[in-house]
Amino acid sequence: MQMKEYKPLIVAFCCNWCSYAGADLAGNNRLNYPAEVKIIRVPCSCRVNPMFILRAFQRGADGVIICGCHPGDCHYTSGNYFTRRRMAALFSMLDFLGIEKERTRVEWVSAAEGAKFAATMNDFVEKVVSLGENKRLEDLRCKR
Amino acid sequence: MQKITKEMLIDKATELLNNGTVSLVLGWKKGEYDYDVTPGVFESVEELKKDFVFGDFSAANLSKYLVKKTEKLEGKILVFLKPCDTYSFNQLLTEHRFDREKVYAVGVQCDGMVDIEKVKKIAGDGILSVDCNGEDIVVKTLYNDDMTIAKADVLAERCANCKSKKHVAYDELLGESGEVIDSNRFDEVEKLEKMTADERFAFWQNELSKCIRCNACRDACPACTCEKCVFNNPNSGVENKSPANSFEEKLFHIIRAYHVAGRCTDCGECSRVCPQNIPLHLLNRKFIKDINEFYGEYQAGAEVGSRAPLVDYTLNDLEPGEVFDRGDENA
Amino acid sequence: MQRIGVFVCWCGSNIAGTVDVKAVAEALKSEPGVVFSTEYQYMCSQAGQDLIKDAVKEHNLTGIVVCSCSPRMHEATFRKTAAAAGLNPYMVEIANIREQCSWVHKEMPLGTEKAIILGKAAVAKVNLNAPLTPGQSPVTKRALVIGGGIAGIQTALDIADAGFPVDIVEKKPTIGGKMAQLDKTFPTLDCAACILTPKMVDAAQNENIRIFSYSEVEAVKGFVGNFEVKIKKKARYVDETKCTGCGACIEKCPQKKVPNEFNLGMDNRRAIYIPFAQAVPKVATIDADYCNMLKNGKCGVCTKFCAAGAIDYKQKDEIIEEKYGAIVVATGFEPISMEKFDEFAYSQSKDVITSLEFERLTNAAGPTAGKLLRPSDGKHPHKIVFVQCVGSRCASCAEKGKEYCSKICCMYTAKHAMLTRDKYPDTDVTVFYIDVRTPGKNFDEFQRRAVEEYGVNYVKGMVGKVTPEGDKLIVRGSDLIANKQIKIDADLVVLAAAIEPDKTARPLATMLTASMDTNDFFTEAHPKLRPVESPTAGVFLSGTCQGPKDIPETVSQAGAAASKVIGLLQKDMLLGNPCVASSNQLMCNGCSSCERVCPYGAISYEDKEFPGPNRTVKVRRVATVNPAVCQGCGACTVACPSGAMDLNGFMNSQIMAEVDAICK
Amino acid sequence: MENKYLKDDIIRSSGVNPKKCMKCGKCTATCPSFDEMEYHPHQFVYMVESGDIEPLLESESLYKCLSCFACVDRCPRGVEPAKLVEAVKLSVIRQKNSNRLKADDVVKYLDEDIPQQAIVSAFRKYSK
Amino acid sequence: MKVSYFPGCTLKNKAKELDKYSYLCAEKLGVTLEEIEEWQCCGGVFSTAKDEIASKLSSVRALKAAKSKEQPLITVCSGCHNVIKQTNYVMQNDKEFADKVNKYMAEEEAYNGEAEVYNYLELLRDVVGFDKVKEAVTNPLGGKKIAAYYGCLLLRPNSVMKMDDPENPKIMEDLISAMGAEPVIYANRNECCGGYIALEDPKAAEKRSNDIIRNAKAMGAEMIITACPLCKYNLVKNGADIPVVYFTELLAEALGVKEEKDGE
Repeated sequence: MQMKEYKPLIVAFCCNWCSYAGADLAGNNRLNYPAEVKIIRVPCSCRVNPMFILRAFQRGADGVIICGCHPGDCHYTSGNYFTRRRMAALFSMLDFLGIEKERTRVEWVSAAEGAKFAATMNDFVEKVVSLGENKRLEDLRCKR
Repeated sequence: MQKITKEMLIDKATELLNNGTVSLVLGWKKGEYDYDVTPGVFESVEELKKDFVFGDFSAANLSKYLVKKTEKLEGKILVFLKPCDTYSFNQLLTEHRFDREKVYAVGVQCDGMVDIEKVKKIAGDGILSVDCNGEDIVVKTLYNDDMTIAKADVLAERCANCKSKKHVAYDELLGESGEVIDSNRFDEVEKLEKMTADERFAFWQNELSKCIRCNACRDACPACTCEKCVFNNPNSGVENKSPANSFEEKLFHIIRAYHVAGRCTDCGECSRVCPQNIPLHLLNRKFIKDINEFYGEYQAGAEVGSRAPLVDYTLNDLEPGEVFDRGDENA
Repeated sequence: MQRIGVFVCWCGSNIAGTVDVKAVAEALKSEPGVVFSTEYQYMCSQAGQDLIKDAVKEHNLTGIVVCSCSPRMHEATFRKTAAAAGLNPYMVEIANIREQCSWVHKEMPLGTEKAIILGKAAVAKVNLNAPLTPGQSPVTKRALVIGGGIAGIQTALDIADAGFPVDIVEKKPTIGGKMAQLDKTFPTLDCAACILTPKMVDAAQNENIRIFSYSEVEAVKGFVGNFEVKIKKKARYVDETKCTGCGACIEKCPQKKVPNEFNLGMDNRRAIYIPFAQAVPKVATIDADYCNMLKNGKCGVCTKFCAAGAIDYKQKDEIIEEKYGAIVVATGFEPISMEKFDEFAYSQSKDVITSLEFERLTNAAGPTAGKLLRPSDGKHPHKIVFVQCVGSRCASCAEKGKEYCSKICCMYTAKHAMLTRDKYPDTDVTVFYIDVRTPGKNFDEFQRRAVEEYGVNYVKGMVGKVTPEGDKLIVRGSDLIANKQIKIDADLVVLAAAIEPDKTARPLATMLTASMDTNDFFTEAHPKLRPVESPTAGVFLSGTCQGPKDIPETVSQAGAAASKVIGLLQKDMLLGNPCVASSNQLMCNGCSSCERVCPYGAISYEDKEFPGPNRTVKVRRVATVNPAVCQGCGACTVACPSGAMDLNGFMNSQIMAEVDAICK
Repeated sequence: MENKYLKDDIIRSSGVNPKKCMKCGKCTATCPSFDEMEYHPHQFVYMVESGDIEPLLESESLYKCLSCFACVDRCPRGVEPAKLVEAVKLSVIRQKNSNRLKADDVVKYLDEDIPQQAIVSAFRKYSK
Repeated sequence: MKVSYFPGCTLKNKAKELDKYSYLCAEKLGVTLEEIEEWQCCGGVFSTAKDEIASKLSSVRALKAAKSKEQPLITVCSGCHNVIKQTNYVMQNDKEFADKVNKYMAEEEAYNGEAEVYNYLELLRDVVGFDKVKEAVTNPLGGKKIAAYYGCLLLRPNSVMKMDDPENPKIMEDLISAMGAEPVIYANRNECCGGYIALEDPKAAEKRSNDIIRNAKAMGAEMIITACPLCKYNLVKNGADIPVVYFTELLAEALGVKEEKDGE
């Protein structure tokens, strides 16, 4: 394999009502963040199944971030409260399995927070780059 | 405390069959050896007399079998439940998985089950018979003299760390029902939490690499009663088509633990049935411990109709990013 | 297999400046299912849309991917384009290569690479898209308003004026609510009865309005546009159609010792009664708890004196079943009990009263005919102390008080203080306040007038203890500005009790599957943008059931709720959002996990027969989603362990395909 | 003791969060020892929160609190001012030679009816 | 039934009648008070400071003694009751504090607030029952107008004491009714008498006490009853011109156990 500059692959799940709009606002304001971030639109952060996250890691993602409305502002009133519990439990479990904790994150980004969206992505990518390639989840069952 | 014998159970089952209360009996069936006891369904007194057993190896949690057995049942089925089994029983009722009216539940006092692997470690292979007389068990083997081992030394892990001797559901009791126990069941989880991430990874890589994906854990788990498992569901996107390098092959255990999180009663069947002796219960206990710490003490199955923590919320729950900060404190 | 067309937009140089659009179109050509791929300067222009329509026809496309600006911008546009070309509009997916690509990345190679990946994800998703049709349901053109206070009356009048029939259900014998008990209203000081009672009469006379007084909602079934409601009309033992409201029965009723709830127990009424002179309907009601005839069959005086023959001791509760398209909750408030605040000696002295009791004491139709007299000895009080925030802003003990600000107390206390000084200039009036909160039109001016023109003494501080002694009330309070503890020998103490939602609100919310906060106020669908709608479709909120508010605010919310109802009722059919959850019943376990996370109560369960082996049949409990109620958040899909619950438009397999495409 | 540490120490020892105070003054309104106090309960809360603790340390007010808990029970925000007073007072009498009441002094206060309870309570409140 | 009993220093000294009549009345009502062995003074007043440990140990020892006998711990003196009940509460609810205390008392078994603490009044209301008290009354008090004086220690902090509504209590009023007298309701019955400050600043205590006496008399009281020696001292010393007596003494009178035993 040819050595090249390490470019992480980041999957960002954004809820349609707040965070996806926040990402659009970052675009409107031309706020740069790394092209490695690829956004998948979901109606609500509570639509994000832990299986999607694991699948992304499985297929080579180096970091997965979930963005939703701030607690209390969910378009569907309670969706992000469930997200918060589900992801707290899942992240704690991944940590328990020894997966680097910097690879997963939940961030509340409102439709007005374009700057926060860009800053979050810059920060997240930076953290993931410092970890390097994601091998652990792939290797979890392959003892060498 | 009296000792509960298999005869007492057979007598009870006979009585209930004969007086027409039940038409089927769900119990434990003898195998080739004393220690390979399996769940069994008995339709007659003759069958009971022939194959029914109860003892230190009647470990199987029978509650799960009620889901299928009551589906087309006319009348009632008798089921014997140890204290930890009653939690699964309640959890299944919470999830409307069977009709309570179709079940006659007899709670059975439990003095802890023996782990045959532990016995083998002490007594060696070629075990012919294992007899219990209270505090000790007597092992006869092909190669050695009879051996007497303290039962406490060969108790299954889940019984050594028993969380409750209390029957939380039954129509009738055989023997005594005890109390919820302040056990040390989270010690092992805590030990892992205190390791570095690298050490934890090494631990789990070592354990999970042994998995042969036989699905025994799933098949025995009383929380895994899905009509169709997500891993068999072609629309789920995670169906197991070719085992090599497929998604589910690697992440099966995480997803499985996640799916039962908040619903798992910590009955320990997953680890008991694992042919590779992977400590799968630690994954479940990690979720239980986290839930207790994040959202307040919760014991699945302690009562019927309680709301599982992951389908609930409060306005001030902890943020997902905070779960790690806690971890650092432990480190 | 789909036949997918890919359309890459330049958006002038907005996209094409950073993304090599030709390369994107070229790269996506070889994706599975793609049979056509092109690019164009402005895809959203008429020419661009025509290009899409032509391509659909020419290449028999079954799906469309537009690589362009955000779907929040033009998804609707391209869906219409697809529909015009004969495609199902939900066969369109947008790859956002402007806001989330060309505008945030600077280098062409990076932008192009990412645009291709986003395009691939969209293609992967469209491959799994299925045509979706929004569900339709008819609308019953009748509204139900629960609660007949000013909020309910105003809502009903506005709906009725728009030509729709409305029913008001009121648990008391008359509509009018709390406002009917008030004397004057701030900040204009017009008399409450003068502005309320004409509205009550309007409601009674409006042919679109039916009033079920002395009635309660028993059960609610159904969903937006199609509610089925059971209303219990309690027996009032008087035939409403015959009673003329003449009052002869009341005059003759021998049972005179019934505490009069309209005057908060400060005087008595008879066992047969009309709550107040302007009651609507003006019909007598027999209080079964006190009527000698109903209790032991000995009396019957009212029958003798009723010329209309309206008395009917055998009357029974009656259940009315009716269908509604929309329901408005207007259940209002009650002041909290003062029992737990006995440092103010409310239960130890008759001369410690609540502000609502003060209203009755100053009301011309009240127990003292409008003269301000002490309840204990009927003397005129010369020193009055008002205490604000009793039980409001009280966070220490949930069973005592309320953590929120009750909002109306500052203003009505200023009103009480001002009116007292106006009518009885020889009276000293002191108001203890923590803060004076007067954010309303002419509100602060009003409060200042109380101080500056009427000489009300406002003290920044709180009362700590009221000690009844002799015929005085020794009030010990703090004056924080002077840093003093002060003692006042008062004749009357008036407590501004916190308000709380009516006790009937919580069971009603359960029936409606409408959500409530911990204080039992109904939650709005969005705190800023949808303040008069409940998250449950078809249920609307009017007045204090949603939070403390004064009369002007209540009336404006009532009107807003009415306009939402009118908007709903004027539709013949409701078009749903087709991106709703649905359960694959073959896989559903009936475990109820999904139901517990659904904020809309859209999921219910049914016992359904399924074929078993050997031609047997088994019955299982399975979930069904009501597409008219589901809003498509997807919380249920994740709660479902077996994956039986899925979300149209955002299916598990679709999102998984997007993940795969991105991570390839 | 450094002022900042003193504040932290008082907050820790009392378990009171003075930030919860909404400045209604009900504590002061209800305090039976108001007349004897130079600084009143609401001032204790405010002064501790703003770090202005020195004047409190030197004030007689510390010894005038009756521990009757009226302010604790009647505070609408659950601030518990009496616990703050107690903590500030302890921080004074725990200093060396700072006991307010010495055994020798007691005799002069005694009359023949005074119950033991008064003496032990006073010792507990005034001395280490 | 048998209960553990903590008399406290004052009851063995200046308030002997409070102690004596407690025994006599309990006996008449079928309850045996068993004085716990080697009790030490409760300290008189509870320090709310979390880092004040030593002063609470004597209360913990008393609580442990009751726990080991599996009996509820009964107090009569309001001061002892307040200190012991509050100590028990922190032992139950403040784990950090309880751990420190248990470490401090290392040689003994850990205590985590298992014992139950009742005031004598609660014993009468919740264990014996005021209806039983009423039945046992042989000398009804003939409608005498009696004002109950609670002071602060019995009722506050309410979150811990949980005896009655702290702003409008009725436990003593109910007892007064049970004894055949007429309770006088007056607002200052839960205000502080001045407490221990009487020692150093008698003037301050005088003002407090006067407020109470004046209020009680204004509402028609002919007598005041109390549970606290310090309250009684302050009220009497500051010019109460109506009798101030311990409630147990009055109860003994009503139950007819006062004269007989006094005669011995």
